[in-house]
Amino acid sequence: MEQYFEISGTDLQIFLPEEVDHFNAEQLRKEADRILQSRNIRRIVFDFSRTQFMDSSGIGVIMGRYKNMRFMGGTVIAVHVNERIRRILTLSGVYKVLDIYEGQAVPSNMF
Amino acid sequence: MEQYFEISGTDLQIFLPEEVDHFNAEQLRKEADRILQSRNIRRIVFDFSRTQFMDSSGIGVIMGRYKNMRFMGGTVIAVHVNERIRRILTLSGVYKVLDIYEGQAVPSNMF
Amino acid sequence: MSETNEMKLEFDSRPCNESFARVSVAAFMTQLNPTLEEVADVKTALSEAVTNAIVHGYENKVQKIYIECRMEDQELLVKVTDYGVGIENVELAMQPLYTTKPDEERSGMGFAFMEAFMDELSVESEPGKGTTVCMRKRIGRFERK
Amino acid sequence: MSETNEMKLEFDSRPCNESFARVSVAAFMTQLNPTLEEVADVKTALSEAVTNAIVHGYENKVQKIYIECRMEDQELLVKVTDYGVGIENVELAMQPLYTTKPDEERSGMGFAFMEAFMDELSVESEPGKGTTVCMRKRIGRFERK
Ligand SMILES: Nc1ncnc2c1ncn2[C@@H]1O[C@H](COP(=O)(O)OP(=O)(O)O)[C@@H](O)[C@H]1O
Ligand SMILES: Nc1ncnc2c1ncn2[C@@H]1O[C@H](COP(=O)(O)OP(=O)(O)O)[C@@H](O)[C@H]1O
Repeated sequence: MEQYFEISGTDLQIFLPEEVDHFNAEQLRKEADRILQSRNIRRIVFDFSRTQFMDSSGIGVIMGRYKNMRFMGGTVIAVHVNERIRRILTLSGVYKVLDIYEGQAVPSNMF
Repeated sequence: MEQYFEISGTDLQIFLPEEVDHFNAEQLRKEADRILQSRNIRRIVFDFSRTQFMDSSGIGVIMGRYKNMRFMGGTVIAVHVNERIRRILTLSGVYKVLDIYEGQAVPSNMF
Repeated sequence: MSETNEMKLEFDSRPCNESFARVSVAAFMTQLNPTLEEVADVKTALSEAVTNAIVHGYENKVQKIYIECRMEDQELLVKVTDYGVGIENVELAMQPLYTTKPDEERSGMGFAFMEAFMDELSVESEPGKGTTVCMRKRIGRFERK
Repeated sequence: MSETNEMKLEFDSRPCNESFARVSVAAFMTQLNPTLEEVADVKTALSEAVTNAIVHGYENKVQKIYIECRMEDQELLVKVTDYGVGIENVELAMQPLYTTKPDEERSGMGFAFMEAFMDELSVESEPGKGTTVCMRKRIGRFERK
């Protein structure tokens, strides 16, 4: 799982797997929370560049991290989001709480 | 199926599909025999460049065409054969009756 | 090539089988010559139903999940059955965002996704007996060459 | 991730389902982390058994084929059953190049391929009752990281 996570400064970048389903979601969530507990993270960047499939279990992971981050005053964004994933994010309503980018996001240190 | 067959001179080139199984084999065989009956073909070139999978039904197609061709005094060869397909051809013994090339074959008019 | 075609699949309710179930149903439906979008829709809906059987129906214990697929003309029927705990109030369960397992980070969007990505959804359930989700989708609505 | 895992598949004996059956079994076995070569081996052996059920067992009539897969540790078990005409003399049938349907361009290499690509093959058959082909293969013989 190591290769799914990258920390730079206070950013945690999560490179989501090809398929984000219930099976993968559980592993992602555990590992993400381990990092969030041990490091000072101010922003989570969900990177969908290699994701072909996501179901509502993925929504659960995103919402769960969003709740943690908001609690700590941080933010969550989604990058490299294709048509399909955008539709899933829109249907589920999570687009209301996180910014979605088709390409790269603006670096957090620009804010 | 049209796109699987190409006639140049007295050569019939058969571009085998991605998967050569019983289902595809039946279609291939019908179309090949239609061409062999209506055209003057002296050589069949089975082109495996896009073939990922073949089972013994494919062996049946090749042997069937070989028998027709030998009857008419023609030949049969196989080109763009990868490791996997070569193993199948070897196991089945058809390598004894047809030449196998990893790349392109020598043009028939050079003989 | 054929008017009707059927398959049934039975497998252990392990999370590692979710992907296998999706691939099998996707492979089965290719005979209808679907668009990539249609395949993705069916995979998503199926994934929701299978996950529900694992998480809610069998509460993560390993038992059997049953999938039935049928195509008739251009319509695909997908049924997912578990013999697990069942649902008390189906209408309530189908409300978007309703979930009985927020602690496991279920989003409550499973049934909403099944409805969004399929043409028809019906749920039969009896507490203590189990649940069957039945979904239909017309494939290839638009003529392709 | 789990010691044993099982699935059963039941489908119409139509040639268009051959590819679907291969994909399903291949997807199921990915959990053993097989090499591409091992997946190709199993797909080929399975394809032979399923084709035999269609062509010989049911003589091209549409009935049901049953596949059972089980993995235990690093071993994959694949069973293919039809309730078709059965085989009079199994030993003879298993001889390479032996076929009762040369007119349909069967090569007589089906059982030979199953033997070549799997570690173990056994065939149970009763004339008028049907045939079960049972195959085993150890997956991941060589350590991979
Ligand atoms: N197969 C099932 N067996 C028992 N209960 C179920 C089943 N499927 C769904 N439910 C119930 O319906 C609720 C809503 O399901 P769903 O919309 O898929 O959301 P989620 O799975 O995220 O909870 C579940 O929380 C559960 O209480
Ligand atoms: N499922 C089956 N039901 C009945 N007969 C079978 C079955 N499978 C194999 N056979 C018999 O065994 C013979 C040899 O099978 P095989 O080695 O697969 O070669 P092929 O399928 O090319 O004939 C077949 O020709 C057939 O007579």
